[in-house]
Parts: sequence; C-alpha cells; structure tokens
Amino acid sequence: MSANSGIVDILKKVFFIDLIKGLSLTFKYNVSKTITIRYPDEEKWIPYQRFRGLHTLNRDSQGRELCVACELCSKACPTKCITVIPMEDNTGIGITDRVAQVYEINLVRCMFCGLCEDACPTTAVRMGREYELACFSLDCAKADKHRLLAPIEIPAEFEGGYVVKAKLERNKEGIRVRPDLTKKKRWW
Amino acid sequence: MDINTLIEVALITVKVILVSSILFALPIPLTWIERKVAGHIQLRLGPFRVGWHGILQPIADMIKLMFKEDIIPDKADKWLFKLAPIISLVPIFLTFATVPVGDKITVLGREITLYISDMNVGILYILAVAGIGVYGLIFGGWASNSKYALLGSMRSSAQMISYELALSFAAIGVVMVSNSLSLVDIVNSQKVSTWNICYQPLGFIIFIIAGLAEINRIPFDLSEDEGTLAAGYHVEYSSMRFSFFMLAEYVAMVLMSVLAVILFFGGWSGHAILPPIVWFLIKVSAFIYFFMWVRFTFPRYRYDQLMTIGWKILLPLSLVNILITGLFVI
Amino acid sequence: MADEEDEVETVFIMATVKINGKEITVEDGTLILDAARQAGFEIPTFCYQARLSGLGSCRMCLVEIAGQKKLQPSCVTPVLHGMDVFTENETVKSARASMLEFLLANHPLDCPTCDKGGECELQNFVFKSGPRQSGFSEWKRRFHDKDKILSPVIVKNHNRCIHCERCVRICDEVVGAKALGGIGRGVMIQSTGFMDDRLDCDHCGNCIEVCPVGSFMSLPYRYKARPWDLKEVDTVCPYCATGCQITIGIRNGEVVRVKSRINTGINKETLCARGRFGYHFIQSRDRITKPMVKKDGKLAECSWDEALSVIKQMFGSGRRTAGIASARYTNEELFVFQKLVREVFKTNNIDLDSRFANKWVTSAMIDACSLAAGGIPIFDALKADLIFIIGSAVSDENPVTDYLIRTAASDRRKTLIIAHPRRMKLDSSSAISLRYKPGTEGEVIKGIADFIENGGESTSDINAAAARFKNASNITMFLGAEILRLANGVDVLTGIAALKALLKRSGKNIKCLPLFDRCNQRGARAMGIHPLFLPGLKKVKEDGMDCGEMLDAAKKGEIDSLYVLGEDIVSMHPDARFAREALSNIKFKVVQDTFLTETAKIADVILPGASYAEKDGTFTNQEGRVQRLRKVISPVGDSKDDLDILCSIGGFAYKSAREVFEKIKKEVAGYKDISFEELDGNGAIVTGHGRQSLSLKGTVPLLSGSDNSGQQSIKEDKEYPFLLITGNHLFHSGRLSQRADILMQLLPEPFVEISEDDARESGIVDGEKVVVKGNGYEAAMKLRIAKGSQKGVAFVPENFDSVSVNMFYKKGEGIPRVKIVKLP
Amino acid sequence: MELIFFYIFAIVALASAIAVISIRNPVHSAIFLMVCFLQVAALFVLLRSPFLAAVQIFVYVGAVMVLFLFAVLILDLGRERFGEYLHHQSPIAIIVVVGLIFVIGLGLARGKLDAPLGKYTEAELVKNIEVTGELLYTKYVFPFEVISLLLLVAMVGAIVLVMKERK
Repeated sequence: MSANSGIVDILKKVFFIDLIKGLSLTFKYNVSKTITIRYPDEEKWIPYQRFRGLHTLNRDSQGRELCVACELCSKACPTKCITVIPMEDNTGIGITDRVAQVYEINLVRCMFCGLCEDACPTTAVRMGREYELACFSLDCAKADKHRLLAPIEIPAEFEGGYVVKAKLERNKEGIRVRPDLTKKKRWW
Repeated sequence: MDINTLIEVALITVKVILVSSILFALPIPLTWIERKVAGHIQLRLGPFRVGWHGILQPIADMIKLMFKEDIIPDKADKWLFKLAPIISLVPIFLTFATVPVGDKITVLGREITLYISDMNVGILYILAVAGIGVYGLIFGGWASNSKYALLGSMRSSAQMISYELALSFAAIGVVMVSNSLSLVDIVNSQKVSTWNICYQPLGFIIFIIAGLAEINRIPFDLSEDEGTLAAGYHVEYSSMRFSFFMLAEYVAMVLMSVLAVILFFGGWSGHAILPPIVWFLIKVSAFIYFFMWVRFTFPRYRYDQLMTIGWKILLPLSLVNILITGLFVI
Repeated sequence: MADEEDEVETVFIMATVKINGKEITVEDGTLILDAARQAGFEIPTFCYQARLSGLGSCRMCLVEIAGQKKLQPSCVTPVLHGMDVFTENETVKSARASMLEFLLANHPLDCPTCDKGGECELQNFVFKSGPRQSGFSEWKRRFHDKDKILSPVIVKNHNRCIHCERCVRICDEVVGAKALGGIGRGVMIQSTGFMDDRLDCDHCGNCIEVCPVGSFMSLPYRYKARPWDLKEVDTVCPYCATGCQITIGIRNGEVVRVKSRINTGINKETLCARGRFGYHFIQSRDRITKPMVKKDGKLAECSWDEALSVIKQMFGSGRRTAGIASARYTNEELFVFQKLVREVFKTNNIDLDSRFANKWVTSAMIDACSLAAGGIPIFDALKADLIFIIGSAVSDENPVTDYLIRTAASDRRKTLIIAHPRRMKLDSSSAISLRYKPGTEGEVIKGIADFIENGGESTSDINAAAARFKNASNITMFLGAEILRLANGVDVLTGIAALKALLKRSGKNIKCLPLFDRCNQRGARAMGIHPLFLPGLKKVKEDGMDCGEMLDAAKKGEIDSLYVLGEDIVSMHPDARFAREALSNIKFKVVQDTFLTETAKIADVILPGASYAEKDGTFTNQEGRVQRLRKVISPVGDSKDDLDILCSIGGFAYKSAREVFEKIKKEVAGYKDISFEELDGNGAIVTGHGRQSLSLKGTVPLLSGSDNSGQQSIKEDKEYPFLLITGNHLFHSGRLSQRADILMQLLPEPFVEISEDDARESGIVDGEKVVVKGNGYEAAMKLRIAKGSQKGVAFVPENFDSVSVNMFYKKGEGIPRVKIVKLP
Repeated sequence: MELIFFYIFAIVALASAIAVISIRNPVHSAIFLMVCFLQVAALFVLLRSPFLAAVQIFVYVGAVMVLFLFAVLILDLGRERFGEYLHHQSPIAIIVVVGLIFVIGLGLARGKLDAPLGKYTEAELVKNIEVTGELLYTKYVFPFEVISLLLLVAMVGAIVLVMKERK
C-alpha cells in the first residue's frame, strides 16, 4: 500500500493534481454568485430580532412610556454608560408617576452587551436593530431619551435575518440607509 | 537619407510611442481586473463604488497616488532612491522593443511590421534586459536604508537570479525546436507545425513557474511578503515612485504572458475567423487571467522552499528538458 | 462641673445566657435581641427600634428557646439566667422565610419606582433570608393607586406598609407630635394621620427615616436618585447647637438629601425638619459666588486678588478696628478669625453677635454653665431625676434635644420642669410648666431658691417646682439662650449660680447645660471669640468691646474698619435702625458670607464664603461635644473655603482644617486630647480648660437696676399690652433657613403667637390676619393661638426678612412692647 | 552616424569606468560598472554582434553584477575601506599605469593594434549566432573546452570550500 501510495503521490506531484484542484475550486468561486451585500448602495442586512443594536425605549399599548427610571439598567451596565435621572410626572406620560427626566446612553462607551435589557423590570429598554451609528459629530454618540423613544424603522415583529433592498440617503445630518422591507431575500 | 528611411524612422518612433503609452496605460485596467478577479474568487464583488462596477477605481487610485506626499527617508541614499523606480521600469519597457504582436500588415500599400524590431537574438535580448530590472529592486531596497526594504530586495534579487536560469533554459528548449532566437521566427515556426506546448510541455511548466517567480507574483512574491517584511523593497516608497514599481510589476506580468504565448502558444496564429492580433490578445489575456487566478489561489512559499524549487528541481528539470529536446532535434 | 460630682453607682444584676452555644453575660432584663447582637449574632427585625417601646409585631426576630415549644419574639422577650437561645437554626430560618412570605403577600413589588429601593430593609432581608418562591396567588391589598402627599415633605404609600409601626411610635414617643396613628384593623391598618391629615406634624421626617420600606418617603428627595447613585458624607447639622450627625447625599454634585443614621450621633435616627429638609440653601441660586467691592457707591463683582488687595490696603489696625463673627462657623475658622483680629488687626474688639447679649452676660453664662470646666454628655445629664429647663422654647429652638429630653422624661422616676412663657410641645412630658412674664426669670429662680432655703406652702407652681427640687438628688438644669438676651441677664445668671450653690450645699448633684441656638456657640467662645477671653477662655489683658459697644463706638465714629464673618448684624441686632446707622458710620466694612444679607448690602467688600457642606472642620455643640464637619461638595461658583480666605488675609500658612486643629489643641486646653481624624459619629467631649470658675463677679455689675438697660419695659402698659419675645421657629433658624426652599414651604411667613386668653379678650381667632405694632414699626401677619401660653406675651419668629422683628426693639430698652390689632 | 554613437558610447564607457574606481561608495561604483558594461554591450551592437551584446548584458549585467552587489550589500563595506588597501601600492600602481599607457600609445602609433576583419560579410554577421557557434565548436573547441574545464574546477573548488566551512 505504501509503495502504491508513493507512486500515486509522485503522480499527483507530476501532474500537479493538488494545484489543479485548488485552481478549479477558485475558478468555481470566480464564476459563482458573490455573497457580498451591496451595502449601503442597494442592499441592507436586517438582523434577527435577537440582535443587539441601538437601544429603544418602548411604550405600552396606550403610548405611555414604559420606563420608570428605576436606574436598574444603569446599575447593571458594566461600562456605566447609561445615565438616568428620574423625575415625578403626573401628566400620565409614563406608566407610573416616576418617569425619566434624563435617559442618556453614551454610545461610545456602550458595548451592546444587553445587560440593561435584562435588568429592565418593565421591558422598557430593548436592544433594537439599528446599527448605523456612525455620524459626523460626537453629538450623536449620546443617545438621549428623545432619540431612544423615537419610533424605529424596523418594526419589532419583522422577523429579520434578511437582506432587503435599500436606498442610500445623504443629507445634512449624515448618511442613512433606508430599507425597503417588502423586498427581502435570504442572505445565502 | 531618402524618404523611405525617414518614414521608417517615423514609423518606429510612432510604434515606440504607441507601445510605451499602451504599456503605461495597461496597468489601469489591469489593476481593476485584478481586484475584480480577486473579489470574485473570494466570493466578493471587488471595487464597486467608483463608476460602473468600480471601473473608475484605478483612476481614483491613480489620482490619489499622484497627490500623495513623496516621502524620501532621511537616511536614504537620495540619488539611488530616486533612480531605483526608473531602473526597474525602463528595462521592462525596453523588452517590448522586440515583442511582436503580429506579423506584417499592409496599410496604404506599405508593409508595417507589428513589432518594433525583429532581432535575431530577440529572446536572449528580452531575458537579458528584463534581468536588469532586478537592479531597481536592489537599489530601491538598499537606498531606502530600511531593514525591511533591504531584506525584501535581497530576497527578490536572489530569487530572480535563481529563476532566471531556469527560465532561460526553458526558453532554450523552444529555441532549439524553432531553430531561432527571433520571436517572429519562433511564432512562424509554430505556424508550420503545431504549438510548442506540444513539444515542450515540461519546458512550458518550468517556464511558467520560473516566470511567476521572475515577476515576483504569488506564490513566489517573497520580496513583498506582507506578513514578514511589511511590504518588501518598496516599503519606504510613496506617491509616484511607488506607482512606478507597481507599473513595472504589471508590465512584467504582461511581458511574461506575451512570452508564454509567443514561445508556447503560437503567438498570433489561430483560426482565420479572427484576425491574428485578436488571437494574440485573447491568448495574452488568458495568461494574465491565469496569473491572477494563481495569485488568489495559492499561498506563498517559504524562502527555503523557493530556493529548493529553483535550484534543485527547476534547474535540473530544465537541463533534462534541453537534453531531451536535443536528442529529439538531432 | 463634671468633676464636682460623684458618679452614681448603679449595681446591675447580671444574667448569663447561651446564644447559639456561645455564652454571654448581660444585664438582667436585656432583650434577647440585644443580647444576641452583643454576642455577634444579627437577628433581622422590622419593628424593633432601640429607643422605642417594644411591639413585637413583625415576627421577624423569632428565636428558638430551648424548652419552649413555640418560637419567641426576641425583641420583646428579656433574657433569663441560663436561657439557651438559637437564632440561626433551621426552624428559625424557615420561620423567617415564612414571615417574609407573609409580608410579601401584600407588599407591592414596585421596587423600581420606590425611593427606598436599594436601601430597603425588606428587600435586604428577602434577599438574605427570604423565600425564593411564593405560594400566594391572591390579589394584593391595595389602598390607592397614587401616592398620597401628606405634607410638603412627606409622601405616603399605604400599599407598601408592613405594619411595623415604627413611624407611629417614633412620632408619639420621641418626637411627641402624635401626628400618626393606625387607622383600620388587621392587615388593613394604615399608619397615617386622621383622615390622612397631619395637623400636628412636625415635618421632621423621622417616620421616613425609620420606615423599613418605602411607605413613608421624602417629597424633596422623591425620584431624585437611587441610593447607589449617592455619594454620602457624614457631617454635622448647622442649624442649632444640639449637634446632630447628618449624612448628606449628593448626586452629580447636587445635594439631594440629608438623612440621619441609625445609632449614629446623639440624635441617633432622628432629625428635625430643618436638619432634614433645610439643605436647599447650600446650592441656592442666591448664593454669592464672586467677591464684590464697592465702587462709586455700588457693589461690583471683582476678582479675588482685587478684593484681597483692597482689604489689605484699606483695613486698619489697632483699637479702631473690630471683628464680629457668627457662631455658625467652625472652630478652625473662628480660631483663625480671632487670630486675624487679634494678631493682624491688633485689637480685642471681637465678638459673636449673640444678638442681645453684652459681654458681661455672655461671660456670666459661661460661668453659670461652667463651660470652662469641660463638656457634659447629654446622656449623662439626662440621667438626673430632675430636669429643669429655663429660658428656652426647647421644642422650637433645639428640637432634637427636645426628643432626647422627652425620651428621658418618659421614665416615671424622672421629673421634668419647664419654665418658659410660651407653651411648647415638651410641656406634655413635664410635671410642672412654669409660666412667667419675660424678664422675670430672675424672680422664678429667686422663688425656687427662697422656697428651698426657707420652705413654705407649696401653693404656687414655683413652690411646687421648688419642692421637687428639694426631693431630687440629681438635678440637671438647661439654660436657654433667651436668658442671654435679657437686659437683666447677669442678674438671672447670678441667681442661677446662687441656686446651684444652694442645691450643692444640700448635697445634690447639679449639672448645668446651655441650650444654644447657634451650632458652634460654645466652640466660638472656647476659640476666643469674646472681647474678654482668649482661646481657652483665658482672660485678655485689655478688655475689648462687645458687639453692642462696637456699634455704639461706630455711631460715635470711633471704629474705622469692621470685619464681619457671616453675621447679619442689621437683621439680628436689637434695634435694626441703630445697627444700620452705626454700621454706615464705619468707613470700611468687610463681610464674608454666603448670601447677600442686609449687612452685606452695606459692606465695602463682600467675600463669598462656603456653606457647611463645603468645608472641613469641627463644631462644638452645647454639651461640649466636638464633631467633624466633612466637605461634601466644592464651594459653589468662585466662592472659597472660609479658612482659605481668612488665612490669605491674615497671611497664615494653614493648609487645612486639620492643621488649624493641631494648633487649637496646643492653645485650647480642653481640646488637647481630641484627635481630628478619629472624630466619628459620636464626636469627643472637650475636657476642662484648666479652671472651673472665671470669677468675674468683681467686675460685673451685679444687681438689676444698676444695669443701664433698666426694667421699665416690664411695667404694665395699657396701649401696648403684649411683651414681645422672639426666637427661632421649629422650621427655621436665624435668617439662614429662609434660603432653604422646603423650609419656606413649611412656614412661608411669620406669625404672631398669643395665648388663648388674650385672643379671647381681643376677639381674634386663630389664623386671622393681624397687625403687630410697636416702636414705630408695624407688620401684618397671621395670628396663632397657643393654648397655655403666658398671658400678655406675644411671640414672633425672627427668621424672616419680610418681617424684621428687631425693628420692634429699641436700643437699651430691653423687651419691647407691642400691640396687636385686627386687620379691618 | 555610427561614429557619433561610437564616441558617445565610448566616452560614457570611459567616464563610467573612471567613476567606478574613483567613487568611494561601493554601490555607486557598482552602478557605474553596470553602466560601463552596458556601453560595452552597445559597442558590440555597433560591431554587428547583437549576440555578444545580449550575452554581455545577460551575463555581466544580469548575473555577475548582481552577485557583486549582493556581496557588497551583505558585507556592508565601509566607504573608506578601499582607500586603506591602496596605501603602499600607489607608487607602484602609478608606475604600472604610466607604463601601460606608454605601451598602448606606442602600439597605436605604430598601427600594430589594427585588428583584421574576419572573412564574414555584413549579412552573415547579422546572423552571428550561427557563426559564433560554428567557430566555437570547430576552430576554438580546444580553448573552449579548456575554459569550461577551468570553470568547472573553479565551481567544484568553490563548492568544496563552502562544504568545508559548513563542517
């Protein structure tokens, strides 16, 4: 067997079998479809629901803020990037009379671990699927309550895990890639 | 001097300008193609944002290179440092003086050769002049006064000397078969019989491998081994001087493809449905693609492996090839 | 006078018990819980509070006693000799877990929105020993959806109540307000005032402090922070001379709450309204934040360098200079201040503006209370079987001292006698409340002394009190600061000294404690802020002028430069007009203060100082207890630590309060054994300054009548029927507290308080708007009726800029007379 | 025309040859030596010997000089080293050089250095590869073999030397 395999080896070397195998594989790749997502020009990846992107502050079905400013998220935060300052409010914008006066996440320090989400007793804090967080000035490195409460583009029900058609938009604030959730395809 | 001589001189001048400008312009599409090929082989798309499918990317790169700061290291040998890119570029351009892209064609009743000069020592000349290009690398590395650059240049020069032998011997096989050193004659001889690849398969393989090494491409690009040498001999270069080195490398790749086509694949000969020059271009393009394909398929050899292959395998094999060819020819 | 007394020998019967196998010997009658704590075993409890009566309602402290089938509540079960107690075995643990499960059956799990979350005793116990699962699935008890705001400072959430009744008991037994009670039965008990009203509430917030859960919450602190956000620093309350330990919590540099700590300081877990809620002045917007210099008749902000150079240039030296300090500054600052005045300005004209007192009265007070003889811990003083208070509405002036006295007086073996014209809360604990007309304190003392010496029928109140004096063997006298303000204060104090001597002759132990209204009044005197005394109460060679004399001299143009450290002379000195006039006569006045007071407004240079939360140092309270102030925040704006300011003016090289304290230790004998670093919650009592009596009698004008003020104001006056007494209100202290927003919510405007009889006679009802007239000044305010106050006496709190009560005073006339007219 | 080129090449060759020995920097010297070789190659072309020209470039410029440079680069010779070796030899060298110039000048004056043209025509010379090959393997076979043998010996010697060092 050893002699046999020796001959086979030599033959393999002589006829560059391995090299040809390699070359044929790469050639196959060359002509096959690419897996590149043409982000941000034409396509955008919509992550799964479990994705941990920019936080959102949620509201209940009546539109009241779920956040009760208990600061458990800021306590749980390993990077101490969440600042919560509670206040009293009787106008009913929150589910209790305790609402956040300041809710600010320092995105530069945030490592998107999701512990805030786990700590939240009212499911007010959720990690969303927004991941385009780059911008032209450091202002946007801080996500304030207003920004976190703003309605998100991708509805929570949307399953995710798709590549969708998207449009690149440039304006003064920065660049946004607006997805078109109706035209979706699996990534692979 | 009569009018004919003047026209000849004028024609040669035109051809020289044409060839040089083509050679200067060639790397522009080639880099784009190379990056595209790289992308697709790696299941990517390659450049995509500048122009249609990124076609203007090389232009953008070129503009960038032009406007980059030209940095000369403080302790560098300034004279040699400036000279080195030119030394690497000029010889490779000179080789194209004798490269034929086709036989004669007749325009306005005048025969025009599709080459600048048909030397009777053509192949020898090409190999000799191309060998000078190594000085660019050596000087570039040495003049930079940088250890990475010096190591890169040492490697590449040693590599080029080692593989030049095998390359030349592989070519000698063809010369023996064709009975001429002139490239035009070699092509013409293949028109009569079949392509030399059929007579010289071993020679072809040696030629291609040694050629890859000669033009410093993967898997033999040890001179610019990013992993160990940062970038090799041109690590200290920037701006246009850097692009000269790049230019030289691309032209060398074209030269190697052209040589392979001429020596082993019958040059411009082909079926009559297409004009000879198109056949020639198709073949050369195929080889260029092959070189790119190889680049993105194989990993780099270790330096000792490189030397082993060069001296212990390719050189003896090429000698064997000459021996066998000699026996057949006689 | 501590060394004049023999320690009372008490023989305790001891009992030896085994707790978890560990033998411990404790006093017989000790509760098992206390014994276990002494042995080092922690027993969880909600309802137990050391100074409160035992209740045993929460059942958390159940322990197993060998030989008894049922578990016993350790917080109400005293030890018996030979007892074998188990506090950590499985039965006890499971009982605890079940108790917590029961408590959680009705306790809402709204911890995220509860202010107590994070420092909640229930939370902690549940985490430590609670069940991890509950078997209850029924609805939770729910009284209301929204929290109830009971007062400007207290918020109540009945749903969270676990019926430990600590709040009810502390309100009843310690504070004496009796504002809280349990309404409803069983699990539906709500601890609240009647109809959720808190008519008698002192707003002291002690219910908040003792509440183990978030049932009582502080409104100013509501939703401001969570406990873990806070940086907490222990320091001392600056409002009165009781010297309560407080803990200031700051968040992001903002003071958000003041609290007391269980078993810390003499106040333990209690505080009064101003201590707990009076912190808003620290970061008030009205604070002076930049030095100011008068240019062209107007105050203009300037740099520190400029202000200091102006002072160096303009401030004279010698007899024509003077310095007046406030007793709200730390010992260190006052020490450096007297150094500045004596060494740099080269004058002995230095005094506190004790508002009404001349230097003879203040030194007589020092003598009468034996301040030079070292401090007497108040708990020692309260062990006496007779406690006599004169000259202080202690419930208003020193509320926490009031709590301490009330707790002590609840012992039936003790007698409490209060002598004051006004009714006060503590009267309910007293055996005898002597009413007298202001200015006749001397007669009260004389009456008591006469009865003791000569005997007689115990018909009158005074005689009844004197009879109690006779029967008592240990007597503690509390002398209020009001005596200092009397024109005949020296007489009264001499009388008290005589009474003391008399009692001592009859073999009784006498202790005498002052009740001061400024936090560091005692310390200030010891630091030499007195025209007659150097630090350590050493007599000066050449007497200086006291505050009144300085103003007299100023009026005559004999004072050129005056340095005022944090005192508002114009607002506080009797006869505001005179004070203003006199000060205007002084060429160069420097005021170092935190607010733009009336005095500061007429100053030539104003230096912004620091509030008590912004500096290090020590206060000496009325007992002689030295306590540490700690820096909580940096001085606001451009203001500076007062010590730094004084040092840079005087060119002293002290870098910190600690260094000054080291110097004080060398110069003031009573402080020599105190270590600045080791001052903890309990402080340290000063020792004697090396002499017991100042023996100034030879120089003091002794008898009434010889005093230049005279007694004419005591005479009846038909047109102006009321004698006006002024002082601090429960919610206010000096003019500082009106800068604290919350205190201003509690009492936003002054009132006039008269007795029920007077009100009936003049036909004015409670709450009616009246005008108080006198000395050419009149002010409108609300009327309050105090049942049981002395007839013909009116009281107006002195804490408001809106009604400047010192306008009623006339220089040299003693207690003013006013009339009260119903507003048409 | 040819003469013009000849003079250009000759002058450049001489100048670069002088530069080779006069420049202190060994690498720069090597460059000038390379230039010199290239000029010589060009002169071969003028002499209708493209083969020799190509071989000149191939062997001397492409291989020998690279090895030269290799050594220079590896050894990192100091710039002043060359000077030191010449200390005691300069008088002798000057005498030798002067003698050589004298001898060459004498030869030129007498016309003794006039090399005869071969029997080959211009057309044949263009195909000089065949001519060269033929001559090498016929007329000059013995010297050729001798040189081959010498080179072989040199090679073997070099290898032996290296092998020894390894042990």
